[in-house]
Amino acid sequence: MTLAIALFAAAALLALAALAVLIGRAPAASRVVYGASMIVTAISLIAVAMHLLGAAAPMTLTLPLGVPWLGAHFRLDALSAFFLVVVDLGALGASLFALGYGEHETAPQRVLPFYPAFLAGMTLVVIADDAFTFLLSWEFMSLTSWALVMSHHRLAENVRAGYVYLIMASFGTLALLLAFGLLAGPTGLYTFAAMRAAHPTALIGALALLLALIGAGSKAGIVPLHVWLPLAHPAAPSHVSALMSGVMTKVAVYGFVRIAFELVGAPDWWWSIVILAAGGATAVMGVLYALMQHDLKRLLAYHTVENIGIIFIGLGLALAFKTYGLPFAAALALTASLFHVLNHSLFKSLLFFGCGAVLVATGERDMEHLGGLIHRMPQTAFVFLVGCAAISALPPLNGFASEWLTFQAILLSPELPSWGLKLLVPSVGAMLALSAALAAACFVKAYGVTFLGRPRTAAAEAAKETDRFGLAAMFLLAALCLVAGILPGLFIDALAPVDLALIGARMPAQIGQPWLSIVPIAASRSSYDGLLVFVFMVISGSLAAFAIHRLASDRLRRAPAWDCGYPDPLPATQYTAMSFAQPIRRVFGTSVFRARERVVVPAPGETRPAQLWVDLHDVIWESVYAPLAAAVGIAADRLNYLQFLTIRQFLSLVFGALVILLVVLAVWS
Amino acid sequence: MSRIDFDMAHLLAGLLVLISFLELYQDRLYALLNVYALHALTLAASVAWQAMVQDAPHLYVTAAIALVFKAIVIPVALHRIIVRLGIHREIEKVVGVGSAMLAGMGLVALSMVVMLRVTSGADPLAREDLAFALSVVLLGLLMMVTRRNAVGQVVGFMSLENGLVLAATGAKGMPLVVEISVAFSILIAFIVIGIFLFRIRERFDTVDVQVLDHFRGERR
Amino acid sequence: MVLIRDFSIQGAQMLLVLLLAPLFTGFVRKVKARLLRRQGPPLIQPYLDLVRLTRKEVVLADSASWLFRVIPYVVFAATWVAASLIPTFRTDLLFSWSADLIAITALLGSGRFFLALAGMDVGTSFGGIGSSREVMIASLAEPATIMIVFTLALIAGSTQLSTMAAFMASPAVGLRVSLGLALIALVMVAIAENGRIPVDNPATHLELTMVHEAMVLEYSGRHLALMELAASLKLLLYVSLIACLFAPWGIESAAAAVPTLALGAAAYVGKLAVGGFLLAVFETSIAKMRVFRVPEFLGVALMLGLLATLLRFVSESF
Amino acid sequence: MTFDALTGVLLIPAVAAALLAALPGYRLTARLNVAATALTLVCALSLFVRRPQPGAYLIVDDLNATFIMLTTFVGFSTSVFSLSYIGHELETGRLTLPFVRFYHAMYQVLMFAMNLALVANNIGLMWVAIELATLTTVLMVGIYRTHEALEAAWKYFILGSVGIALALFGTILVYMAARPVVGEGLDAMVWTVLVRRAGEFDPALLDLAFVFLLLGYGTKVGLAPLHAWLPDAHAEGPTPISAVLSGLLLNVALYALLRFKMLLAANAGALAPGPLMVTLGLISLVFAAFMLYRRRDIKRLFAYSSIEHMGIITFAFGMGGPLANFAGLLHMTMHSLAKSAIFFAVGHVAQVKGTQRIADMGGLTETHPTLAWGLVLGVLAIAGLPPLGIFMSEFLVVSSTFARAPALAIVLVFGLLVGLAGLFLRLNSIAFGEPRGPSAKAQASYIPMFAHLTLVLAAGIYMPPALVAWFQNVAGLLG
Repeated sequence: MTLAIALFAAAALLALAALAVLIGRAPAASRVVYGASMIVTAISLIAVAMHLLGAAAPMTLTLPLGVPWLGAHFRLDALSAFFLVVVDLGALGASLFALGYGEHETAPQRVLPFYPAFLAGMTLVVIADDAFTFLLSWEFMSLTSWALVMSHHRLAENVRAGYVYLIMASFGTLALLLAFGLLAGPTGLYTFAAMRAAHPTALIGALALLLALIGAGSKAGIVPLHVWLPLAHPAAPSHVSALMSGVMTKVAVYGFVRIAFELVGAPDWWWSIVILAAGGATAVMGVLYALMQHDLKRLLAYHTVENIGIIFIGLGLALAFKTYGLPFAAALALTASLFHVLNHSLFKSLLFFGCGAVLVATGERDMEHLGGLIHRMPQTAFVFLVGCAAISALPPLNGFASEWLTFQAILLSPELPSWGLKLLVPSVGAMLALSAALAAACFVKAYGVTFLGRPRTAAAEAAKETDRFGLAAMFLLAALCLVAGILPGLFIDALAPVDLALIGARMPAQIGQPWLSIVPIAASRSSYDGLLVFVFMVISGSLAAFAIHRLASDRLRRAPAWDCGYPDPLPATQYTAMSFAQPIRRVFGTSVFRARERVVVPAPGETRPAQLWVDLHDVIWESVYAPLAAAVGIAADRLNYLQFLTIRQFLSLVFGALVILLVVLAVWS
Repeated sequence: MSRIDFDMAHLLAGLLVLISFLELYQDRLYALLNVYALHALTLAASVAWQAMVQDAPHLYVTAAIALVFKAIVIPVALHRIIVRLGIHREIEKVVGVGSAMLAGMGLVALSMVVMLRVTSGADPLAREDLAFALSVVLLGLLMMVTRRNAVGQVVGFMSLENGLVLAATGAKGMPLVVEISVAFSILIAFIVIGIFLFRIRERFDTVDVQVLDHFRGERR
Repeated sequence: MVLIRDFSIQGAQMLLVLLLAPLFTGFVRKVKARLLRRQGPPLIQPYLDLVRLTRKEVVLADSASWLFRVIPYVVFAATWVAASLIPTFRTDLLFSWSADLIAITALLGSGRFFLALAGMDVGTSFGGIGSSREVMIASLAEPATIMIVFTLALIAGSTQLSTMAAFMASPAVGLRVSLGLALIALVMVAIAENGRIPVDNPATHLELTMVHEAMVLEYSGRHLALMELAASLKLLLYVSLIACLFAPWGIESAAAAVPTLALGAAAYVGKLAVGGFLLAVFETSIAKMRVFRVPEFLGVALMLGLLATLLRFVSESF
Repeated sequence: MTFDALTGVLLIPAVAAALLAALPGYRLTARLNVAATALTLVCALSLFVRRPQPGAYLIVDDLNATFIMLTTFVGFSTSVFSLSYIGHELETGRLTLPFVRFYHAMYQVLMFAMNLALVANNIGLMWVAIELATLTTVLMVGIYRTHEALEAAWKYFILGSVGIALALFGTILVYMAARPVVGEGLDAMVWTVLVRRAGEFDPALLDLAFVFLLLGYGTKVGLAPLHAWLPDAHAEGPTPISAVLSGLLLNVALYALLRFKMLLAANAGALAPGPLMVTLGLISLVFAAFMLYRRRDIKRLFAYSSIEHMGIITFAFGMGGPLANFAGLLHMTMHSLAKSAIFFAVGHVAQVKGTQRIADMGGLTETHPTLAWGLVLGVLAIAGLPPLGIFMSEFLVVSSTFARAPALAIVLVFGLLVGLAGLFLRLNSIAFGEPRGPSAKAQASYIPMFAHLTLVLAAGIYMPPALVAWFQNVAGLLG
């Protein structure tokens, strides 16, 4: 039933896309499309959430589509249900936000048809149950999002972004295709059911796992396959950026979980090392990249990379625990990372919506041209602050809850017998902590430069608060962030069926715990109660406020800033994003980005200003992708000479081919 | 079939290969044309002989075509063209005569080796004939790729095609031989006329193929 | 009945830290002054400052936003909650399980997050300096803290402070390399986090060197008072953290009777005195370092923490 | 003899050719052209219902019925497209009436030749038919009489003739191989007889024959390094012919190859034809993929993509096995439809922009949305992106190959990726970015293009069981 609803939702969205093609230019189109997709996703969300909470049995369905003798298999089990919830939640929020935001779209006919199709694609991926349907939906998802990235195609950078994106997406799909080819075997057993039943050899499983890591990782944004992400996500309209960053990357995670935990059988332990290392590197590199950005959307995109790293750390741990038969630890790690999946989708969507609001209000994405927005857009500023706090893993919000669980999982790793993991896991833990701290730093920068301080441009000066739909969407997500932060137990229990399905064990039930606190293993070992912490803070804060205002003064006078006696009216004297990042750039950037600062101080008496240049190098791009592109270019140039031969030379090609074949024939026997 | 038939066919086929070498050797257009005429003549003889020994009268038609069309009409026509277009008379080669000859030897050897793999289940006549025919074909191709002038290449193509006809006629009782030889004659006529047409339309000031395709698809 | 008693204990704890914090700050100042052959302010000077500040009116910069006014309360609340969860004279406080050591670290982190935002809010260059340096320091100090927490948690088999303290008090601990490393690292972190010499100097307004003071530069009146109080709470918190982890003697368990509790409280005060004295001595005997030496300083702490953790992972006996 | 569908398939084009050659004017003849192709299509359809007994010269079996179906259909839709295309050419004066008459006649001759090649049960006849098809296309390629067109035609002609010659030699060798077994005369060239007795043939001769046939017909298929004629012929001829070349003639040549592959497959002693085809296929794929990057002429671009896809198809058939063969057939069908659709779009694009230089067109989705999105859709299709049909065939090819020969699959995937990148590098500058070039309204016939694309889309999502059974049966035949 639920599965049918989900399928109907997908079908309805596709129909909506077809409709949007026809009415794309009509003025009311955006309201219709976004409203309809909101309703559809809401319905699907309710149904699927009930399915997940009710821990209902997996349901399957086969349609006579796709590969003829195979049919299109669909399956809704706990894992699919959970990710479908993530998808629908994100889609719901995005559609709600877009009800207002879509009005400002300059080329709606390029967005409206693809938006519902994109949603449908993501929905189908998570319920697909055979390799073909999965890949079809997967690539369809990429394709529609590519079209959305290209929606503002007049900007050369967007076209480039779309180009890189499409290539990386196809690369990932081909990698997955190879993985499935391995698992399906020469006879082509493409259904997941058959793959589950078949137990591939360790080597096959390992290869498939690696290919899945590459394929799903390139879509999720694992370093060094992340290059498309910071290009493509900013290029799309903001509500689509939110979906791509907050939801699509999670669908990629789904793909990886599905393959790694279900289909590849039992791979060797050291593959979890690969995943852990990749996750750790991704987390740290992502946040370091983010710190160097001053384009708000790009910064957020890089933070998606970071969070994907955190998620993959959890998955790697889970896999390690699983292969060593530590089911409860595995359940903890898996829960942590899946919970982070949900959390990240919540606050990342929220933050991208905030970006969209700022973009609409000021037409600016560059933080250096913003500032002081908290005065003009107080509500947006408030929810954006909530998002920042959540993504910076500050209690009592949800980001911290999932990271805390991940730490707890790491603390269980001494039980692992293998030395490699013993040595790796603590370092990964350090990376995790480092990335969390740097993320906080980065969002102090993002929020401080964008919303605080004084406006740096007239556009920022004239900003207006965003529309009610946008605010509704953002407040909804912010509220969810808080709820997930102070009542994590509910979500952990909701994830129990997934653990049972994938690992065969689950975390202890959290609902029964006193004061609604969460206890991963045992009360004596560790526990955390977001609710209580929240209440404490509220009480003590208001207590202090009350006491002071009552007993002491509550007088207040406005005056120019003090600033050690040198207040400067020019907004230019504020700290910019680049200058804010300077200390961290000095500490990390010099090695990671070969960051160099060149200062030109004019001689005394000269009137020209002193100048400071900062050179940053995207090392990964320069060391991996640029050479590749160059190589292809060279090969193309070399081969291109073959277009310009004379007839005689072409004939000699034929002649040569003939002679070679004859020689082959002669020496065959 | 009797010994003499076999030897005769064999001799003519071998002769054809030899003449192919002669063509490869020429460096004046007129001489090349004459040698080609000889080539066609030999072919005609060989075909006629096959017609006799296989008592397949329709092969006489092929022989006649070879004689009239290839040995007389085409060379004369090409002769005319050379005069009309005032093509410089010597043949520009890509590789020297010596190396061309060596390559030719290699090709003949290759065709022999390839054919020797054929079990003698197929009757020896066919086998030997095929070996020669293959050599002729390969030599013709070699000539096409080592000559720069269009005329030279056409001659190469024609001797290649002679090899085909040799093979076809050698294949005892093969149907459609006549049709095929006719079709090929038409093809050759097309080529010759093509060269001629280009001149008449004054598209190319010479039929030197290189000039003909100095514009190769896309300008760089 | 028991619940009420526990409540009262928890409340006592909260009040205790709140009251002790300024005194401790004053004590450290006094000792430093003495070491410098100065008379120094009286011990209760911090209280007087706080009272004076709260009575004064707030002078708010024109460009300050609502956030700027909320932040002092947030920072204070976060720090206070964190401080009140650290066992001082009695383990398993009523709410100790509501946040383990990781959560406490994160609580302090959120305090710092908002503090840094406050620095950015008015839009002055000094605030920016302070915030950017603060987050730079934090970005190294926090991982170091987490590593230390890992080490201790692996030794004690728990991240739960009460349990840890209890375990540390028990003879099962013994002398361990990793413990030593963790202690050194924790002290370094504590110095950095509280902006003491050599990392920062709470007593100056030298724009080139200041970090914490730069962030609160625009604050005045009651807001400043809260900030100061939060700062001293934080200092007290770290000292009592070190105390309860590395010198857990005298911390009584739940069942203890009131007199023993009093004894525990006394022991706690004694520890504070020792800690404050050591801090003062350390500060007077060392010079402030350049800002960009700080990362190296904290890098060492991080490395020590990681090393300690690795040792734990490699073998139980370390 | 009684008139049956088979003779219809051959007779209608022949008669139509004669008529069109005789009739003057444009309107009438163009419509007559359409009518004739439509009739042929009907006859071809009826072949599914009633199928004549194979004779000594003609045959219809599952294999070539598929091809005939495809050929007549694309032939029909292309004639519809050329209706508007040639009209525009007349207006702009690129073509004059006599040439149009010639063009229509040749079009029908080409149809005749291709159908003949497909239904021929006699390898000699098949050879003749393919030669005829080549010659007609040569004439059509040169029809614009521009320097470039003539040069392209000449190149095509020379290379094609050599190919023909090689193919003939191969055919003769097959006869030689068959003669001792089957006996002299016609039987030794009759396809059905050959395939029945192939087991007893002399393997060495068969090997040799296949080498020549592979090169000979491979030239027509456009496999690298025998491809040289293909890009220029596509680029310089009238676009309908480019569509027919890419969509049909290449298939017909491939069909011939397949026939002989079956012959070799039937003989135990002969070397497996698979490896040769696989090698040539991969070479073509990778080579063409790299050639896409430096293309400046839009039609040449897609000509090279045809080479690439022919490479994939040849590879698939070379791999053999039910999955790969099925994929190969599917890929061939989808490619014919998609590529001809693309050429329909490209033809109109080139007409409205007045050029074929990619540099002079841009932002097409802004100026001509319908046309441009059609083109984009087509490119997505041939790039193997879902939910279009080629995705399925590529899925089957790659996945089935990887389990059998990982190394080959890696090369294949590499080629696919490089090709996709090259294709979109060009598409971006055609369809997106700031509009360039004239933006006059296009009087285009969108029906054929979107009809093809719809079919491709449908096949990617749902294939009717009948068709599937059909394909599977054929795949089984191919072994």
